[in-house]
Amino acid sequence: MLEVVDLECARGDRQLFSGLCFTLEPGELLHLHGHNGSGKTTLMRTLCGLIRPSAGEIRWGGESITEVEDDFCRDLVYVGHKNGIKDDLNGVENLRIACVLDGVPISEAAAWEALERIGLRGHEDLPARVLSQGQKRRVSLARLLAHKARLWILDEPFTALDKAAVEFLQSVVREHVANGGMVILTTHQEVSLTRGQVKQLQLGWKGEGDV
Amino acid sequence: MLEVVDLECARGDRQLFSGLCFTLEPGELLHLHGHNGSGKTTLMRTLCGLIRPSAGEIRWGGESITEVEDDFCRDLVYVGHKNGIKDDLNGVENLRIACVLDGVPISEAAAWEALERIGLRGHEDLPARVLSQGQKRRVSLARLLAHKARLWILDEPFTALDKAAVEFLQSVVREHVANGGMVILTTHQEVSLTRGQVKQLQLGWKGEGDV
Amino acid sequence: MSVAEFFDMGGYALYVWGSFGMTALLMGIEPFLVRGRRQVVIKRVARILRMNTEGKR
Amino acid sequence: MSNRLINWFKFASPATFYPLAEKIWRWSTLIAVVLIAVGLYMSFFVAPTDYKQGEGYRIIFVHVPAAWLSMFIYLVMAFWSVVGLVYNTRLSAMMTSALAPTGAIFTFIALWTGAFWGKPMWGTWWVWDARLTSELILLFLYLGFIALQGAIDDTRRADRAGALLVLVGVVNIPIIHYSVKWWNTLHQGASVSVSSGSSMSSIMLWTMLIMALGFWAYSIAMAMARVRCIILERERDTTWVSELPEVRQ
Amino acid sequence: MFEAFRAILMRDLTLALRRRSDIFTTLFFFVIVVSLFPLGIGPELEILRMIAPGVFWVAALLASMLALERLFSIDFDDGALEQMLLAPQPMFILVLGKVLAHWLITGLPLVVMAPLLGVQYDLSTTALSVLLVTLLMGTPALSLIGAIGAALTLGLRGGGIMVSLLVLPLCIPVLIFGAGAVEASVSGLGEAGHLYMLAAILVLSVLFAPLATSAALRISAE
Amino acid sequence: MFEAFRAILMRDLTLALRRRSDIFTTLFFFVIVVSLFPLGIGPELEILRMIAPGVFWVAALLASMLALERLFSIDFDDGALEQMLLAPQPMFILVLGKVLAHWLITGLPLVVMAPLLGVQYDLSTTALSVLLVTLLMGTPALSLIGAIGAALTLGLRGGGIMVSLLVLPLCIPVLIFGAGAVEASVSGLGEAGHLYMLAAILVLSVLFAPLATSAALRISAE
Ligand code: HEM
Ligand SMILES: Nc1ncnc2c1ncn2[C@@H]1O[C@H](COP(=O)(O)OP(=O)(O)OP(=O)(O)O)[C@@H](O)[C@H]1O
Ligand SMILES: Nc1ncnc2c1ncn2[C@@H]1O[C@H](COP(=O)(O)OP(=O)(O)OP(=O)(O)O)[C@@H](O)[C@H]1O
Ligand SMILES: [Mg+2]
Ligand SMILES: [Mg+2]
Repeated sequence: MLEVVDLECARGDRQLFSGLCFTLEPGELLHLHGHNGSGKTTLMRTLCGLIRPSAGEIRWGGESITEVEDDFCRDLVYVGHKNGIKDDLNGVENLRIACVLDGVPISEAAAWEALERIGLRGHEDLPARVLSQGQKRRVSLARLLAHKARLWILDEPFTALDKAAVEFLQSVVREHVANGGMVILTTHQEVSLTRGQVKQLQLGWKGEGDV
Repeated sequence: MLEVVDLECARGDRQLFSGLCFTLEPGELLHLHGHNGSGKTTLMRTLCGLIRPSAGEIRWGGESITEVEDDFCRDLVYVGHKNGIKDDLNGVENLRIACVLDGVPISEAAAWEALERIGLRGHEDLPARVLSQGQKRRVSLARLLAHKARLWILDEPFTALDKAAVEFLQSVVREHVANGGMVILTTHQEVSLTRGQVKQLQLGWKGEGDV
Repeated sequence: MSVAEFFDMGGYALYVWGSFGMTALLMGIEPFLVRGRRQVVIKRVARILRMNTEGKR
Repeated sequence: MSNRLINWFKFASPATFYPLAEKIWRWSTLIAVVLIAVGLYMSFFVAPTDYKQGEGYRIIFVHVPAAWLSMFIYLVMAFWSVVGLVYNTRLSAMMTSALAPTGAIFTFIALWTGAFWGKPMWGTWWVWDARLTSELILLFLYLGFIALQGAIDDTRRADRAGALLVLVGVVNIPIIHYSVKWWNTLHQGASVSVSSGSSMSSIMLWTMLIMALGFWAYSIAMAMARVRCIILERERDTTWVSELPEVRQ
Repeated sequence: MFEAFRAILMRDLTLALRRRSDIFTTLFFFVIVVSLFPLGIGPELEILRMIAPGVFWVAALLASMLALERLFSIDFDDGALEQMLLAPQPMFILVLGKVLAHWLITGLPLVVMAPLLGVQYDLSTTALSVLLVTLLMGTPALSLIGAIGAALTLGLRGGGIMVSLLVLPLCIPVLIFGAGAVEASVSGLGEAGHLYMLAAILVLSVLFAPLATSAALRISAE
Repeated sequence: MFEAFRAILMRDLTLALRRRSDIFTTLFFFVIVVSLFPLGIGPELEILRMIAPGVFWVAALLASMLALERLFSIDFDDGALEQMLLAPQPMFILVLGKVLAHWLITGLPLVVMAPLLGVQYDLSTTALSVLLVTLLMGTPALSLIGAIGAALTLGLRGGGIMVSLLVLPLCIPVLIFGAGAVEASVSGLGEAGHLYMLAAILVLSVLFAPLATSAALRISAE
């Protein structure tokens, strides 16, 4: 469904990767590997259409994502390094606005429920400013529960989460894949995601022994 | 050396922990555990003196840290959730300024070397703005190499780091402990820190099954 | 027409020469600025080149 | 058709354009020197004294060409910006940034000479009149473009942001040109127009045209010289640059 | 689509109400600049009446310029901007929502205050109403045009000054027609021409500025 | 200790030079506000000379108020502030370094420009030099006092307006003596008394403001 053809990306005056090709079918998970600075975030943002590749093409359902932009965005959830939540709004407000922007408004009750499921019971109506690091991350991840886009692009989703939350998020990801969703994720932690088809992709071999 | 007596902390209208007592001798490492929002960050910031505890006392070499503040700060390195580096300065500048503030100025050559050791070769003079998440984290952790304070307080130091860097940092921590340093750290990742004396401290038992 | 008359420009000397002068000044300086920039660039490229060849050795 | 396209893309590559630019630069420098010399001679010794304005009108021979070019260069920049945004060619952005300083200089000259002409003619250096204001805005647009490009480190972002700014500002050009028609202003109306011939004496007109052509050739020369610097700067890591004679010695 | 527009609008208004600073700083600034003149000059009504249009418009321009820098930068820093870019709605709708919120927060209070402050300048009721109308049409145009500059300079070194440098030239026409209309009405000439021009600028900027802004945001968010 | 002071000072200056916006926005603002008046009022030198002291001082006050909000907030957001609090140096030294850098960036350019702008107002050389001296003593005091407000309102909702509300009353004495000195010298009365008062304010604020500021920062960083 997602096809990447001959992708090349450069930042500053450095080429991060080139000639990258892969496809991702429904029910598949792509696990990106690579050392710090190897270009994982750059690749993910490129796949979302936030960065224009210096060469190559990304296709969604056979068509270039620049042409079917709106459809592609409707099918996509991207969670990046930044949480994208507003410090002055509380969890429920943050979640509901995120869902409206994603094109699938949810009711207040549904928002409360999603936040409760992701482990924020009792913190739903605190302004995000006072939440702990992991709690903020949970607010931004709650979108994954609230509505189901087909393609999830998750950039180190497990940072700041405690073990129970990592476990829970993994089960959510597994379930999504089992239901025919697609997931691209990267993480430096050991995780067990072996349900459905897992593909691995390694970026930046040469520099791997960097430290 | 570090003694904590009957410490109690409250945030908002909620009490996070109370009656907390422990001591930490040279050559010991304290590993804090706890689910998201259990108060690990709060405890660490309290130990640094950034937050005033609502009750209890923290002693450094037998005296309350509020009395020997300057000495205590000289012996302390705190790395928090925020990297504390300036986006417009490059790695070398960031590191050197951090060291001057810590009271142990280092030469430019030493800064380059520390950054190289922590795996930033070729990125030392890029503005932090363009670095990847893990590279930023490395810049802020380079202080640990550049000078040796006796007490390190590290709040999730491994986030955003790749495996090689986690490995390297663990060896740095082990070595510090072996040389009679003290470390307090928290992380949600599995790490092997068994050299010297490792103490464990669990915060927020009751809520552990939160998710 | 005498030289003095020519330079007087019928009483408009300040205006006419002010205009032509500024024009000549700017259009005269610009080529030199560009040349300076070119020299800087060439020096820089040459330095990078030297660095690269030395690095390979 | 496709053949011609390929041809174009060949010239759109910096490596092939670099030597071509040198040739263009040589020729246009030569043409500029000759035309400006002839134009200057004509403007002081051939063109007759104006019956109304006396000798002061001779400012026209720098004012009008500079004003024309200030607008024309902006239009060319806008053209390259569109090409750059649509076809994503590298050369077009380089052309845009190579043209900007020259455009800014001509805009400044138009303002300066206009002010020096306005003082004797209208009795004031400056009025907030539509044409003068819009020309001043043009100068700010050029400066803004240059500053914006200077502030962005990433060249690709600089190119695209600059192109967008140029396109946003392009509304200003028709405003400059038609301002004398749309508002009643102090400034002269169009005295050279294609349809109705010219209201000026033909010798004056010819002088102005020769000067304008000279300025035009000068702009091309400057743009080519500058684009060569920019190409070198941006392509410094490529092999073809490292094989150039000028960087090897 | 309208849902998303409304959501962004409400979000920004809520945030502004929670923070409040943004509303007050611009308003406060406008009030101070405008009130300073009569205090400084003393009560010669003739002069005051003459300079009033210029003072009001320059103050309005400066005030809206000041508020611009933060229009997108907070969203940029906390990652909300990239989420907006990835929303399956046309970006210019969201931009329009943000700009509208921005105008409601910084522009509208200023428009409302203007007639009150105008009394200090001994402006006639007609002149006051013309002032009100010009501000009502002009300040949204300023916000819309300013948004382009704010988007282009997002995250740049030298952000603040760059915004002014890029945006001021584009805003000068608004200033000229705005002040011109009030002047024309004070001096008894017809103000209709100026008002039409202002309206035209407003319409054009509603149509094109959000498009340019969203293109600029896309470039800056890379 | 001096090392740390110098390091903070140099760091903030470097950052300002890299970003540049901060220098120019305040300066730009000051120049525009000051130049607007002659343009608006016309060239009656009598009036201009009379209002000059007030205009300059109010513009300086507004300009330094505008820049205050960002004095600590960036450090707060990126975590540099907590590192400063944990440095084994007395915090007020670091605060002094930051405020000095802030003044060099926003205050000094303004002081330097003032005499140039003063010429527009037809001020005599004596008056100009008195203006220079008062600004040279007054603007650091404004920065120092303003820092307290900026520290107190760090991370609060409604930061901007709070700063103004807290700081303005404290700054008014500076304004009064500063403008008073220039006025006294324009009208030929002695300006010495006013200058002494300004100097006293400056000394007091150098002594106490950094202490108050660092206490406030400690509270806000919790
Ligand atoms: C600062 C003041 C002035 C500025 C910024 C200015 C600007 C311009 C511009 C931009 C044009 C080109 C218009 C076009 O081709 O569409 C132009 C043309 C011209 N200007 Fe000026 N001008 C100024 C003062 C004057 C004065 C004082 C005079 C004469 C009294 C003058 C006479 C002319 C003439 C004769 C043309 C050619 C008109 C045409 O063919 O369209 N200008 N000026
Ligand atoms: N303007 C620039 N100039 C030079 N290098 C740049 C520039 N922008 C980005 N880079 C480099 O490009 C790389 C981008 O890395 P990216 O953020 O994609 O890494 P990542 O794989 O996500 O790393 P991490 O695991 O640390 O998140 C980094 O090495 C960074 O230093
Ligand atoms: N003003 C406040 N009102 C209510 N609760 C607050 C307030 N400030 C902080 N808290 C709560 O106090 C706790 C602070 O957690 P802290 O940041 O110390 O957690 P942590 O153990 O570091 O978590 P993490 O693993 O996610 O980093 C959170 O549960 C937070 O919601
Ligand atoms: Mg990354
Ligand atoms: Mg924490």
